[in-house]
Formats: sequence, structure tokens, C-alpha cells
Amino acid sequence: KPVTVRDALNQAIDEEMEKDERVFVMGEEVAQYDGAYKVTRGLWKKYGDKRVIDTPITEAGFAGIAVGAAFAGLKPICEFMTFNFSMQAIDHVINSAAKTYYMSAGTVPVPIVFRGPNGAAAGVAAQHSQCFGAWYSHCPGLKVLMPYSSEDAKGLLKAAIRDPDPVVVLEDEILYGIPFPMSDEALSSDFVLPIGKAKIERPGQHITLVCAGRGTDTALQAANELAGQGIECEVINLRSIRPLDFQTIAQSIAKTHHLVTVEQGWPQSGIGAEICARVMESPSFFELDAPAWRVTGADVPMPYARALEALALPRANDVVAAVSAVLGNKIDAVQN
Amino acid sequence: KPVTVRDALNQAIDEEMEKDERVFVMGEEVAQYDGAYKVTRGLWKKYGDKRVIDTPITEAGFAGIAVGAAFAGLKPICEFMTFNFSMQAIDHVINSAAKTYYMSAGTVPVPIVFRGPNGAAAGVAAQHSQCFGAWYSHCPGLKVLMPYSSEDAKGLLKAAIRDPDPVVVLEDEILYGIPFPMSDEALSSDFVLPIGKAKIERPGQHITLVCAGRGTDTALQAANELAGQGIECEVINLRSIRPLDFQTIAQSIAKTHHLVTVEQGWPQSGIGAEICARVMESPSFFELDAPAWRVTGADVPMPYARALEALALPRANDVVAAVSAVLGNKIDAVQN
Amino acid sequence: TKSEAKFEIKPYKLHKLDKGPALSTTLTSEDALKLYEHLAVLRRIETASGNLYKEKIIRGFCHLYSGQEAVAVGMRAAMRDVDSVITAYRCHGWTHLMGVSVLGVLSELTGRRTGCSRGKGGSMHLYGKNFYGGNGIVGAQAPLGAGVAFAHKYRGDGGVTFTLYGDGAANQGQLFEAYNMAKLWDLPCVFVCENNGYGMGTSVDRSSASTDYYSRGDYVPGIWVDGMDVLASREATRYAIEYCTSGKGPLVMEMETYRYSGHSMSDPGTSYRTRDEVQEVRQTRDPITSFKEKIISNELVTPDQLKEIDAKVRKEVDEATKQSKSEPEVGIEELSGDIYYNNLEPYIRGIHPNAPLEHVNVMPRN
Amino acid sequence: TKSEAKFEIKPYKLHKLDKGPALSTTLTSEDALKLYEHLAVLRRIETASGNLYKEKIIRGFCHLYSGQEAVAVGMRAAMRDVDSVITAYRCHGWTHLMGVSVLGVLSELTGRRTGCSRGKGGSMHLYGKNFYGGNGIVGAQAPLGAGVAFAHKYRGDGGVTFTLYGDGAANQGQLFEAYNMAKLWDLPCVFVCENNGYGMGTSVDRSSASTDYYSRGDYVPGIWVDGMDVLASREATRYAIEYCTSGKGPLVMEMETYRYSGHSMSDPGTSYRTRDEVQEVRQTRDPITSFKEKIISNELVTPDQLKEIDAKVRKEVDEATKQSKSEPEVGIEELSGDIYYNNLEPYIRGIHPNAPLEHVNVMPRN
Ligand SMILES: Cc1ncc(C[n+]2csc(CCOP(=O)(O)OP(=O)(O)O)c2C)c(N)n1
Ligand SMILES: Cc1ncc(C[n+]2csc(CCOP(=O)(O)OP(=O)(O)O)c2C)c(N)n1
Ligand SMILES: [Mg+2]
Ligand SMILES: [Mg+2]
Repeated sequence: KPVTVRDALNQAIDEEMEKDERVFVMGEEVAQYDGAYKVTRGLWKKYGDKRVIDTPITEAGFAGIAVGAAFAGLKPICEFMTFNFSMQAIDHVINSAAKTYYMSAGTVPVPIVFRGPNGAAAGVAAQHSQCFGAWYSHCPGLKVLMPYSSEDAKGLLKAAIRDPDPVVVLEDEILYGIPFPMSDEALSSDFVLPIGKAKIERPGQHITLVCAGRGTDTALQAANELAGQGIECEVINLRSIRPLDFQTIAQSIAKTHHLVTVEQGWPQSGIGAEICARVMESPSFFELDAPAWRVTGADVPMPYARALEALALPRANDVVAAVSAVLGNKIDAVQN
Repeated sequence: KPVTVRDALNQAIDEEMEKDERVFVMGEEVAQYDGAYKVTRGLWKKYGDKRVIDTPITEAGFAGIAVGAAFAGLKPICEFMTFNFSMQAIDHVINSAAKTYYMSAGTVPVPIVFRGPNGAAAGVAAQHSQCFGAWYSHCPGLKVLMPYSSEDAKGLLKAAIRDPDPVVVLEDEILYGIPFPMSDEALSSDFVLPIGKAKIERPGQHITLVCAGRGTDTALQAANELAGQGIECEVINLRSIRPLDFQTIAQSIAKTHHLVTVEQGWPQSGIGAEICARVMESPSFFELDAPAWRVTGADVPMPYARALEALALPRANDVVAAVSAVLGNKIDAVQN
Repeated sequence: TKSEAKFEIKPYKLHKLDKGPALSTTLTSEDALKLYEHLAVLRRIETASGNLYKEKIIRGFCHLYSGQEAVAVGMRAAMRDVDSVITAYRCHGWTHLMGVSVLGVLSELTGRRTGCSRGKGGSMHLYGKNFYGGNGIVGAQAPLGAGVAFAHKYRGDGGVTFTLYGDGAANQGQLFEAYNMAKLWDLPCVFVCENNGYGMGTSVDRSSASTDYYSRGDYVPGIWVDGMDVLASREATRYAIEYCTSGKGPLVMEMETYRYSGHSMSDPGTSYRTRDEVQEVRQTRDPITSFKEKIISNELVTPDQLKEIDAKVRKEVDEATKQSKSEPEVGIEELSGDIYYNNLEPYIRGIHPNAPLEHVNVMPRN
Repeated sequence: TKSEAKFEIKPYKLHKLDKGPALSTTLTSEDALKLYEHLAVLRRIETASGNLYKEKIIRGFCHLYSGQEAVAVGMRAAMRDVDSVITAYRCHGWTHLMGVSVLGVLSELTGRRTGCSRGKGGSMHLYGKNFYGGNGIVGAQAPLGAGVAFAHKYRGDGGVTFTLYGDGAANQGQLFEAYNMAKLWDLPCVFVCENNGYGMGTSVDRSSASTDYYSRGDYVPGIWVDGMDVLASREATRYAIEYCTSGKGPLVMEMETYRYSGHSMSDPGTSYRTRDEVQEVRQTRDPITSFKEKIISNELVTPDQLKEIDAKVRKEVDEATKQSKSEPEVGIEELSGDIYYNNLEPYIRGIHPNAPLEHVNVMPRN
């Protein structure tokens, strides 16, 4: 049964609010307006002012309030209208949420979820298009999730809400409206996905594509195209950026001997960089028949104009080009 | 003549203020108190209230004011007492400073310097010990420098002040008090270092150590130790994290065929990760006789207790261990 | 027609001020025509923008200023060349008033090369001489504007900066940080709160524990102004310039106004307020209609003169609209253009290692 | 001695309040002894901390509370078990008042296993029951405290949160954001500004455009309190609890006080103020001396009783100090302990790939 990512997220929140009185939602326009992107549609009507709370446009303040409520044992879901605005509150995400459990030697748990759309939407230009995957996953103390499909969205968000640690859930505005089939199991209110486990979206034997969030869409499109050329890609949807499921990546590399990473964010010290480094540092390195490549957003602030914008983000043909290059770039070939 | 990093920074600011009326310093305790870490000592006495300005403890506000002043053609040096506090102002560093030149298609240049101590000092625990090298260098539109020695400090800060783009200068509190010899040339008021060029601190033929800032100290110590064992390290002090001088790294790898990166920050999507990924993606990969390794801060928030703290940051023996592992980890050995 | 007339202004409310702006103002027929033309062109730009958005030629966000024109037009009429402005994303009108042609505005919205940011900024990121945007981050412009004011003071050029923000932005902490430093350092900065009743779908009483925005600077004196009256706006701005240039430091100016459209084009703007409410404002307080009536009934201008202006404005905006649709985008090499004033990256990394981009300097460097 | 006596309190200043706290208070001899003991132990902890720092056993930052004890002791005396507290880095005294032993405080400062954060947090990061720190980021505790108050209201447990911040922190934007939401939502939160005259080397008049901190909540009512008088502090806090529990929302409480030491141990504290100024406060307004005089001259206690307390306190703190030096640090396995409540990382990455760390759960999970 096809369910949009938006509805899957909505279900996740609804079910967890139903289940646990301590869970509440706080953010700009989440209540009476039903959410700027309608993720929280209907929840205010159902749960009322106490548990679905519209805030002023004061991210530092309400994120701090949400973290404080978590200190005191509640389970806030703090929505950033987009993660771009989380920069105004990032001190609370990092210094107040991520580090407190450690600093207090385990006496103050911080069970909070920060969620909202991350990365580029369409035509919203430089200030509204940043991907925060690399930044947040850089920081110990946080768990960082990046759902792709509706099952991902529901299962990961529910896991995040139940998790006793601070979790950052990086959603994608473009994916919100996309319907994905959902299994009966996934539709049930017991469904959760494990945090820190990647999903093989498509098995293949020639090359491994590692991606997450909307990058998964790009990778799958490329895999389709490449299958027509007889190249079978194994597409690994990370789901979780921290913890990063390197085991699944390593197993895949052991099979395909080739790797390309796909992400929407900027290249330098991005998610793909981390994967390349882990490959370097692990036995997987010796499995590679060619060096790994990153497909990333271009290293530019996001332009507004349609044609430039399209060139700033990876498309299927970029992945195809990278895969072709990597497959043609055999270590032996070059070394001899 | 030995000059401390602190004095070198002070000279840099003084000389540039002398030279250009538009340059001014703004930050907490920079004027009457002579700077929390005394980097701006004497400048208020010399230049007065107009050009050396104590601010309230309101980072978002004064960083925004500094960026606004840069929009309008002044050349602010915005001191963060430590970069940890730049998180309260990070939206202005990224969204206001880094992106405006591009968004305005070049009509609004933003000639600002953000500077202050970055990363871990001694015994200041988790909220005061974060390294922002990876975060800031992730972002196009910024230039990001990380001086090590007094020459670095003076030459890079002067270059940053003269630069027409927003520059983040990540200093180190522990290094402030360290005296380094400075050449006559470096003592002159004409001395600047080029942004984006690394420095080979020590030539060697067996392995390349890439580092920056205080990591350079660790790498040099390790190189010393290893030299005793007959292993000659080429130590590359990056100086600039963005742009990253990969050419110098590549040339060194072509000579040594081995690479270890050294940094103080957290590993995931850190500076070392970027270097590993660039190696993967470049001909340097084929020069490697063993996979590259990262030496980084441990993946934990910084603990306060002395013994734990010492274990959270890379020391020379960690680098020695990594070098030994990498050198013993020959590709052929394992592949056969 | 008469050459000038005198108009009463709805009383200001004052905060920590003994004396406010003048309660009446003289308007010449020449100025009346000019103000009318500005009001009309701003309205027309937004109508055109709305249509371009519906045609899917403008993408992403598009925030219309319709209903609020008297604020900008009145302020601009009082401003001097040395003064500067910064505002938020609802910036089309201001950009034009600060000297960018209608085409420069509309082509930016359509993302074309004649746009004032060459299509790279889009509707929220317009700039002009002494006009520092256009900003997509709620509240960010408050300290930025104080910084521009800092530069005026530093250089001693006598300029004043106007920093505009909405009722929603009025709660942002950085605004209070900016108030504090502006006051401590006597910056020539006028903080202008455009209170249009809503921040997205949130009415002022749900976002703000005090809706007396003119008094929220605490130690910064403030004035409440009828922002639907272009003459009140002009008069208050004259006063503000006088106040700031006399070295008294910053001032807060609340302009009560209204936005007719939804928050942005994706918001119908009807779930959190009634259609009646919007209708009522349109009929009783519209800044253009009310000004028109005023200047006609006072015989400063003739209906025919205004019709002529209407026609001229329509023609100008229609032509610009047409051109903004037919202009090409900038060349794809500008994807990596003007990231840095002084680029030092050997190349700009593209989507993958085999697709390096060259940094191009498009804007002339001095 | 008498069993109780009545004391006058220096008049409060009120902001947007008709009626303030009581202007006189009754003190029993029992309470007098208790208050005195608390004041004495807080002072003594700081003396010990200062010495440990000079011995280089305490590292990094160390911010002493000496001079400000009456604020915390008076407040704590009025608080109920259900109430909660959050403050900044100047938190040794509060931690003890909230139930952590002297050893728990001092060992944290020395970084030993008996520290209340097992030596992992250090002097700025102390926690206890209903005590949420200890925070190294100026201003961050303001919304955090409002969030703890939010939880009190959400659960309906009747608790009130006290959120303490300094005169320097009082300019932080996030404080104003917290005021606004606390007022909009009627959170039972008392924002307590400890005005000790300086934020590091910056005096209040150089940091704050208004130094009437009790009125800076604008729409949040406020009281100015003599923070050197433990009875004023207690009485004002009783009032604040009454105010907040009656559903009226938040309150601002400015406590005028003074810090004797430098900002932290690295600051001699003499460049931005005179030695005379410090001496003058010590002699005329010291919270301990003045309270001592009061209760002795009113015959609530005898000098001998106080001497006994002094001796007891000295012994307790001296012993704790000694133990805090001899305790070991926690085991090095705790480097990777309690990063997560529910760790899911297969291993915690160490300094290099060959040095993985195992995550250990030290604190019992429920
Ligand atoms: C920091 C930040 N948070 C949230 C947003 C999303 N947002 C854009 S405009 C807006 C409403 C602003 O309302 P107001 O300040 O009253 O201005 P108006 O739109 O009425 O002109 C919001 C919530 C943003 N752009 N930046
Ligand atoms: C966001 C931030 N900026 C700067 C600092 C450095 N700093 C620590 S304490 C302090 C002074 C604070 O003064 P005040 O609020 O008056 O508190 P007091 O020290 O007097 O108790 C400063 C600037 C910090 N810790 N956090
Ligand atoms: Mg508004
Ligand atoms: Mg203080």
C-alpha cells in the first residue's frame, strides 16, 4: 500500500504520542498550521495544546526549552522548519544535548529528537539548501538518521523517539510527497527499525553504491540505468549516519570490489569522505579493485537559477559516470 | 629570535591595523582586558575605543554586527573567546558571511576574519574543547586557516586580514605561549603567507604525515622519535584547511608512498577523512604502498579528568603506532 | 489642482520619548505623484510576481509585499542617499526603491541573467546600492543592519541604517543582542518592525508575549506608526533620521501594516485568518486606495494623472515581466562563479572527481 | 538565646508588580544556625577549591562563588523538594545545596572517581537531583531552565524552576527568547539574575544598556533583591514560588551581589576594579559577616554556637579536600563510558584504527 514519506512520519509521531504520554511535539507552525510541510497534520486536533506546541520563531530558545524538558524526563520531538534554521540552535544540539550525558557521567540522559527537512529543496537558494549530515554525524553523543523511503521514515523516527539518547533525524522535503509501498508489518504500530543498520536496497555484484536519504533515489536510478548496460550495482541505503553501519558496506565491497558513495551535501569532510577513510583503514581496502569515488553536491553554495541548481546536485548520470570511471580504473590496469 | 604565537598574532593585528584604517577588532574582553588570552594586548591602548571594541557576551549579535560592517566595506576581525562559542553565531559565519558573495553574484564582498582559539585546551572539558576545523572547511565560501608556529600565525593572520573573503582562523590556546624562532623576514611588516599552501616542516622519505595546528607538534614529536628508529617522516603542516593544498600532499606521497594524517578533532568526517578521500580519488592512490591511516581525537566528548583527557587526544606515541602499522601493512604483503 | 496640502497623521504611540514625529505633514502635488507611482509600481511588481509563480516560472519561495507598500515607500521618501537598508525575504519592493530596475527585480525572481543577483540569489537575495538584502534567515538581518550602522558611524559619513523585521522576527534573541549593542555604542540604527499581524500562520498574540513592538527595545526609545499611511511612514522616518543623526543612538519604529497574500506562495493564507479580515483591510485601510482618495479629494492630483501613472506603471512592469521570462539564465560556468572575491582553490570540486569546475570572476574586481 | 526574631529587609524594587515580597521576616534560631552553616560551608568549599587550584590539582577553569553565597543559601532555604535549579559554571555551592556531598563536589573538581560526575565533567559540569548543572556556555542555561519548568507544568507536579544567570549573560538573546515563551506559556520559571557587577572584566554598565536587570523581562514582572542578605533572598524566593505556583507564569529576580575572587582562577580580578572596591564590600556587605552579626546581636545564636559550626564545617571540608586529592581517577575504560545511554556503535573509535574503545555503561540503566 503506497504511503507518502510525510504520512509515514506523521504515523510515527502519532503512534508514539499515543503510546507514551511523555512524548510531545514542539516547533514553528507544528500545531494549528499542521506543520509548514504538513508532517504534523492533525496532531494538534488530536492531542491539543499541551502536546503539540507552536513556538515563536526562536530556534535557540525553543530548542533549549526542548532539551531542558528532556533533562527533566520528557521526550520532546523538536521540529526545525528546516535544518538550516538549526544553526541558530546548534549550540543546544551539540553542547546541551549531545554532551550532557557524558559530562554528567550518565546522570542526565537527554532523550530528545530533533527532526525536520534537511538539504536542498527546489529553488530555495543558498541559505535554505544546506545538508547537515556531515556536521551532526561528526559529533559523538548524537545519533544521526537519514531516512529515504516511507518505511525508513516511519521505522527510524519511531526508533528515534523511543531512543534514550539525542537523535537528529534528517528528512528531505522533496521526498515528503513521494509515495512508497509499505508492508503490513511496517504499517503496524509495533514497527521500528534498528538504529545503526543499513539496508541493501538493491543487491548487485559489480559495484557498491553507498547513499542515504535522497541520495538513495539518485543511486537507485543510476543502478537501473547501469543494469541496462549489464552492470549490477549493490545499493546500500545507510539509514543511519551515526552509528555508521560499516559492516554492511564492507561485506558488499568484499563482493563487488568497487565503491562509489552518493550524497547531496558538500564534498569536503562529508559523509563520503568518512566512508572512503574507513575503507582505507580496514581490510576492505584490500578488497577494492579500484579506488573508491565520491559523488557529492558540487562545492558551491546552492544557486537559485534552475539550470545551475540542477548542476549543483548529483543526478543519476553523474553516478553513472562515476561508476564507469571507477570500473574502468582498475588498480592492476593502472599499476602495470 | 623566539617569539610566542600569541605575540606573533598580536603583531599581525597591530601591523594590519596600522596599515589599513578599515581594520578593527571586536569581541569579548579584547580591549580593556587585553584579550581573554591576551592576543590583543596593548591594542586598545594604542588604537582606542573606536577600533578595539569590547562587546557584551552576545556572539550571535556581535558576529552579525561584524559581518554587517564587512558588508558595508569595513574589515572586521571578530574574535571568538573560543570557537566553541562561535556555535551561537554560526548562522552568521555560514549564512551571512560565507554565502553572501555568491548569493549576490559578487555584489556584496564580505572581508571579515573570525579568529580565536579552537579545539582542546587543558582541563576545560567537553563544552570547551571542540575542534571546528572539519565543520568550517566543509563550507564553500569560507577560507579556513590553522596556524601552528609563530610564523604561521603571523603570516596567515595577516593574509586573512588582507583577504577580501571571509576567513576563519583557528588558533590554539596551548600554542599561544610557545616561543618559535622567527626569521627577520617574518618579523617584517611586509610578511604574509599565501593562503592555501602547505609547508613541509620536515622532509623525509619513508612516510608522509599530514597535520595542522597543534597536530603538527604531535607529528613532529613522532617524527623525531621515528627518526631514531630509522624512519624518516615527511611532515606536512597544512596551514590552510580550505583551500586544502593537496598538491603538496600528492608530491610527498609520490616520494614516501605512505600516509598518516594527524588531527585533534573527532574522526568522523574530519579533516583526515577528506585527505583519505582525496587520495582515493587521485593518482596518489596508486602511489600508496599501504593504505593511509588517520590519527585523530578519540570519538568521545572531552573528559575533564587528567588521565582520560590525555587519552582523548593524539600523542606522539599514537602517531608512532599508526606509522608502524601503516609501514608494516604493505599492500603486497596482505594481497599475496 | 493645488500645489500642496496639509494632512493629519494618526497619532503615534511613544515609548521613552518626550516628543514624537510631527502630527501633520505638508505634501506637494509633485511628491504626491511620486509617492503614488512608487506605491503603484510596488503593488504591480507583486502582482506580476504572483502570476509568474503561478506560471511556475518563479520557483521556491516567493513572499509578496502587497498591503505593506506604504511602509517602504514612505520611508524611502524620507531617506537620503547616504542611508542604507536591510530587510528580510519580503524584499522585492525595497530592492526597486533602492535603485534596482523592475527588470532587475523580476529577472532575479525568474532566475535570469538580467536579475540583480544574476539569478543566483532568487527572490530572497536581492541587493542594491546601500541595500544589503534580502535575507532568508528570520532575524539575521537585525545584527547585520546594526553592523551596517556601525560602519556609518565608524566612517562618520552621517548615514543611518534602517533594519526591517517582522512581528515574528521580533522575538528573535539576536534582535535583543543588537538592540543592546546599538544602544551601548549609540549606533545610528533604526529598527523597523513591520507588524503585519502574522508570522506565517501565527498571529502576533500567539508569538509575542508583548505585541507592543515599539516598546520592546526596553531602553531603546520607540514609536508606533500607522504603517498603512505613506505620509505617517515618511514623517516618522524623517524624525528617525533626525534622531539618529543627532547622536542619540538607535530607535525602534513599529509600523502597523497588513499582508494581503499568504506568507509565501504555498500558503493560501486563509486557515489562520478569515477572508473577511483581509477584505476589511483592503476596503478600509489599503495604503494605495486611501492615499489616492486623500490626494484626489485634496485636489493635489487629478484622477486622470493617476490613471496615467497606472498605465505607465502597468506598461513598465508588463514589459519587464515579459523580458524576465525571455531572458536566458546565466551560463553554466557561473555555477562556480563568484564564490570567492579572490579565489585560491586550484579548481572547484564538482559532483565527482572527474568533473572539476573552474572558478570564474564575473563581477569586476576593483 | 531567643527562639526567633524579626528582621527588616532592604526594600525591593518592583517591575510590573503591585505587591512584592514581605518586607520583614521571622527567623528561628534553628533556621539561623542552618543558614549560617550553609553559608559557611559554601565559603569554605571555595577556599578549598582555590587552594586546590593553586596546587594545580584542579585544572582548567575554576569559578569561585565567594561573596555570592547568600543568593543560593537564601533561595535554597525557601525551595521545596519538588523545585529544580539550573545555573552556570559558578556552581559548586549550588551543587552542594542540592544534595551533593562536599566530597562529591571537590572530587569532581579534582577529577576523581568520587566526583559527582566521576571526574568527567569538571568544575563547570556538576549535577544532582533536580539540579541540571553547571553549564559552560554563557546563557545556555536560560532556555534549558525554562524547559525544566515546562516539564514541571507538563507533569503538573507543582514544581518551580530557578534559572540563574549572570549580569553578563543577561544580554544573551536566548534569554529573551526564553522570557517570551515562558510568558506565553505561563511556565513556572524564575529567572534569577545574579548581578555581581562584572562579566569577566566588563562592568555592567559597559555590557548592558540597561542595568536594571529586574526590569529587562519587559512583560515579565520582576523584583530587585539585596542578594547579600540571605533573608532577603529567602523571602523573595518564597514570594516567587507563591507567584509561580499560582499560575501567573514566570518572574525575573535580580539579586545584587558581588564576587570577591577574579572571574576564574586565571584572572587576578584587579585590573578592572580596585582592591578598595573589593575590600569595601567585604567589610560592609559580606553575606556571612553581616548575617552573623545580625543573629548574634539579636540573640538568636551565641558566638560559641557559630564557632562550633565553623569548626565542624572546617573539619568536613578539610577532610573532603584531603580525600579529593587521594582518590584515584576513574579507570581509563571510562574514557568511552556513558557516551550514550543506549550505545549502538559497534565500538568507539579511538585515536587510530588500531585502538578501538569499548563503550561501557557505568551508570545503572533503568
Ligand atoms: C531562523 C528561521 N526560522 C524559521 C524560518 C522560516 N520562516 C520564514 S518567514 C517566517 C515567518 C516570519 O514572520 P514575520 O517575521 O512576521 O515576517 P513576515 O513574513 O510577516 O513579513 C518563518 C517562520 C526562517 N526563514 N528562519
Ligand atoms: C557563549 C559564551 N561566550 C563566552 C564565554 C566565556 N565566558 C565565560 S564566563 C564569562 C562571563 C560571564 O559573566 P556573568 O554572566 O556576569 O557571570 P559571572 O561570571 O559574573 O558569574 C564569559 C565571557 C562562554 N563561556 N560562553
Ligand atoms: Mg509578520
Ligand atoms: Mg557577573
